[in-house]
Amino acid sequence: MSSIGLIISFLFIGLGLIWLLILAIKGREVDRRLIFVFIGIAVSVPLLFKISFSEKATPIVRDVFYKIENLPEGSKVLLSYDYGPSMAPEVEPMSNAFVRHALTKNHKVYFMCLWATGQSLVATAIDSIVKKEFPDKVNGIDYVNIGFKAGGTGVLNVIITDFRKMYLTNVDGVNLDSVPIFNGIKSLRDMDLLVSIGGGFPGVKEWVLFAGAPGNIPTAGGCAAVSAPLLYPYYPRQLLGLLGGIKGAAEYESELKDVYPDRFADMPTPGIAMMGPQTLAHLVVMAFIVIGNIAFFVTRKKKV
Amino acid sequence: MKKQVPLTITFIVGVVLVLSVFFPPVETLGEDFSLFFDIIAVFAFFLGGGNLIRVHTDRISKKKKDWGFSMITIGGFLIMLAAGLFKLWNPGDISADVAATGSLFQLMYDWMFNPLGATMYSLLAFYVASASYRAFRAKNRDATILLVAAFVILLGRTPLGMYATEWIPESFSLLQIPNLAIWIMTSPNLAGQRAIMIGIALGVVSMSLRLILGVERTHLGTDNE
Amino acid sequence: MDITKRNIKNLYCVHLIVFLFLISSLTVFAQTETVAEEDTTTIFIPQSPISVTAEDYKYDRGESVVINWGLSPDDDGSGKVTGYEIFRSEAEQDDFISVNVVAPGISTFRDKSVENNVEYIYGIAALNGDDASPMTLSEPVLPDTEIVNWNLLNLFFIGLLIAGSVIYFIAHAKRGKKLFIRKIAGLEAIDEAIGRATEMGRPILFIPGINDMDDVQTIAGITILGRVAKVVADYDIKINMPVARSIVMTTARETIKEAYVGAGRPDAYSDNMVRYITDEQFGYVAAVDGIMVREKPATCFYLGAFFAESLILAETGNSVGAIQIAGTAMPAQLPFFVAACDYTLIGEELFAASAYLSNEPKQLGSLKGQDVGKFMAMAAIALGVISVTIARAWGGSFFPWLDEFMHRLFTITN
Amino acid sequence: MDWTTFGVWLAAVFTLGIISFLYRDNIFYKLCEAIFVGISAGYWLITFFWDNLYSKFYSQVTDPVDPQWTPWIGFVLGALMLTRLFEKIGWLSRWPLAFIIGATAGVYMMFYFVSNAMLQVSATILPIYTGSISGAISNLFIIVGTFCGLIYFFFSKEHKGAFGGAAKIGIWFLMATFGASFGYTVMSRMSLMLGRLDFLFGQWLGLIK
Repeated sequence: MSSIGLIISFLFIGLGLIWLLILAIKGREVDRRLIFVFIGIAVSVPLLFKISFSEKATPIVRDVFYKIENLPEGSKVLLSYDYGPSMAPEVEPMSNAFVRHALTKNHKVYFMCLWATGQSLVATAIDSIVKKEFPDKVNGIDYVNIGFKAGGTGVLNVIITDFRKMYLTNVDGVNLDSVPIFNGIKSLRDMDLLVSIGGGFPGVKEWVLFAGAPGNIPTAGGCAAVSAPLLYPYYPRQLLGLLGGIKGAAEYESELKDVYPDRFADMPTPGIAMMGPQTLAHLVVMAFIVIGNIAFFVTRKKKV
Repeated sequence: MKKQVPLTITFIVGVVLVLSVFFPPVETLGEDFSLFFDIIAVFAFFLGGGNLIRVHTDRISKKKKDWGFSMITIGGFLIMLAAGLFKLWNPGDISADVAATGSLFQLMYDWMFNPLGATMYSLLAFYVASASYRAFRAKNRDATILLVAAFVILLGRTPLGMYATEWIPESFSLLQIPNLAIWIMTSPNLAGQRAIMIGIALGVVSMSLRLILGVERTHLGTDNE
Repeated sequence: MDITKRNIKNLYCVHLIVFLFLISSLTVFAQTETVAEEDTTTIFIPQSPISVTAEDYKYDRGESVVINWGLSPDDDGSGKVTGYEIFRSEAEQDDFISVNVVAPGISTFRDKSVENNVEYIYGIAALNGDDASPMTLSEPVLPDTEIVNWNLLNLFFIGLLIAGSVIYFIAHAKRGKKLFIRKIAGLEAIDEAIGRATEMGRPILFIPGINDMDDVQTIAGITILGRVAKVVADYDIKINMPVARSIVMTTARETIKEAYVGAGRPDAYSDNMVRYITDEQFGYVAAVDGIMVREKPATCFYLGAFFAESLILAETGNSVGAIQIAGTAMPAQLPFFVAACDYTLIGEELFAASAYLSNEPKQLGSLKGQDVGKFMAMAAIALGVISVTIARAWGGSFFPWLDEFMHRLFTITN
Repeated sequence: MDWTTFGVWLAAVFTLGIISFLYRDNIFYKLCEAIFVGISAGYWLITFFWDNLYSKFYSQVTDPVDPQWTPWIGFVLGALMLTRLFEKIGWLSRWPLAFIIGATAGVYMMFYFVSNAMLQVSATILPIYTGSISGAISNLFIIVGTFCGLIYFFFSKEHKGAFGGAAKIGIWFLMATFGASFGYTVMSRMSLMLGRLDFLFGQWLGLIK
């Protein structure tokens, strides 16, 4: 289904663009409505036929991936869900990919959130991914959810010296001292990697400024596309890598599929799926820019 | 004379609000102003809404072109008004939230207002494409820079950028399209944004002073009515 | 039937409550047990902070208090102190509530949750995990309102310098000194654009943005309208101005009317030139798009505050073959106007436009004043960059001091 | 047909009606436009009425415990706005306008000066010596770009000679900024379209799940 759609759409769009190119070279004006038709097709066909393209992780995403990949088994990875439902479509694919990757590498995963709205999203992730896809992982031994505490940067200020000053128990009400995964864990400084997902406040930037940088703890992040340009300046020194928007999520997913082709053969990849129409649309826009320039140079030559 | 009083009001209010920043007891005057403005805006709406009704009833009564659509506009306006003022179909009583779930007001918002607005907004996807086809042409050096910056960023947003420049060795990794795109966003782009923002700030200061000092008075209209 | 159902439900509720009660008493038991267990392990209780001072924060409306303390002697970086807890009580009440917890090594905190003119006492305890030292108490403190915010002295002086230079050049111009102002392409094009509408016999469309009069960009748009309307009145061209805000409607009418009166043809003016559409962003855009394709204006002006609609308007205007002149101080929308319009006034140029078009010496003087402001900004950046670079590279004493000074100069405390 | 299905169909019809404008102006679009203008004007009047007049004025001044008097200032100014309806005293409507202009000028002047000028200047004070070549080059670009960009905005000096050259570089930076922001925004604009198509194909036609 997908491949037929791919062939049809490529054929259609490709031939159409070539036709437009010929028109342009002949110096004819291209009706803007033709451009609209192409964009319409480029966006709707991949949506209907679920066409996607394999992404290639860019360095800034690869740095996050191979950090998690190369940590020794059993390393401690903290995932902070700093977002709410409105940002979820863009960043949830990232957090899901992080969870899958970290648990596959048998890292110990510590869930928390600085946003109150993140609590239910952590719970969903644990129910729908951890419990379903990793049934052998045990709550309290392989992963733990310590939930939400109000205070934003204040929380970070405290847990960088002591978790227990802020969190007496995990979300199930069990004292942290009785949770095996917290044996020997005092503060954020005992973590091997901090990952914050979410681009609002508090978010990746606060994790860098109040936890990662002062504690010298490796920090990575994922955020919505609008906030990415504000975070790039921290890369690569304070922020070891960043997933920006749905594109970043798609790159991570494809890297995951490349490295673990068997394990994640059936993994849902919402990021890659959402990038399908985007990629095609971007290619069409770029093709139009190229055709526009050819048309421009051809007509200019003719005038001379 | 009819201009002197307004100019004095502008001067006094402007100076007071500029200085209020420096005096803690009155530092929230700006917030009070926005409250006043909100109330003034309601009164002004009677003029605007009145104008809307007048324009369309005029069209209907004179049977001008498309007068049928004017009837629809007025009809929509009145139905929405009634739905909101009398809280029609509202599950609660008159003190309930005007946009409570199930109220006619909310249903009209969900079924009509929202899809119309969202679709109008989404037309941008098409216009972005047609604008880039027309505008991004290497006509001169300025336009070429615009074109190249846009093209690099666009390329960086697709897998193509990575596939095409993967071969570039690590020591020149800045030239890989994704890195180049990040660099453009954080360096030249940032510089341009800053220049624009500082310029805007000075423009606003100068414009505000012209208004407060009454050098600029076009908006106050005419003396001789 | 219903009643029995409800009874059964009630019964369930009672069961549930009893059950919960049992469970909770069990947990209490369990907790006391844990505490008992912990008693057997060695507990380290850190020494109290040395001294605590609480002072009214300067300068505010009596809304905050600054607390400083000397670190506990055990807070030596070895981890024996895990933080400090700040407590507060109204004076003579001895009813301490916890305000916040800060990390070890920190010895200051600003409590922003106090009430004006209520006397408080603060207590600080050093923490080690769940255990805490006795509190060290402060003297009573009374948050108070200060008249002048001396923290903003830097803002006051820089502002005075820039506003002063604008005012100076406005005043200077009064004495009739001619000032050079460079050409601004977008403004030079206005006459040409209006002339085109005259030739073609088609209307001019003027959009003052979609914000209300409480946005200075809208005011800038209206002042440019004043100049445009003069030419329009002279040539007797049709001007069409759909607006999204009622106050903008009344102001624009006043402005156009003035232009027609000035041109000596008050009877040619009509209120119908400006009409209100709707406050809704995209509803307004839908209507303006309709007006464009039906009336096919020869010239479109977009001057004011714009959001996502910028490109929708500019592309539709382009499709009907209009000459388009845009201007906005919304940095996010400038790229779209630059791409789709013939001329774009970029940020500051929008605010300079009315002064430029008026050609009055006083107004042009203000532009010169603006330039002085820009020069000062550039000088500050240059000085700052030099000092911070030298301070980083070679150290010394003067440049780090200068760096610190520049940093302070441009930092707004509050 | 239940009400939700009716709502979905209504929304779908409106979606298609607006999209049809891309082809050309037509009766379908005119209908959507007329409805949109009417209901949205009504929507905003209602919102103004309840949020502004009712909550910010009426309930404030009639508060049984602590009645406020300041909202009356807004009320009086608003009432003056309506004098425009009467020819003889219409000039009084300039008073609230003068008030709005003065207050806007005052508030914006300080707001822009702090957030746009002071903060941006201090953010541009960056060290050229950072310990790494790439860091130094990036900072240099930011400083030079901001500098030249500001030179472009100079009004009272002719863009000639070295000054003109700097202004030219300033324009290049501005163009790079515009191109980059444009390119970066394309994706979010496309996702708006995706949202509508998702509604049409998924919720309305049920073609995708």
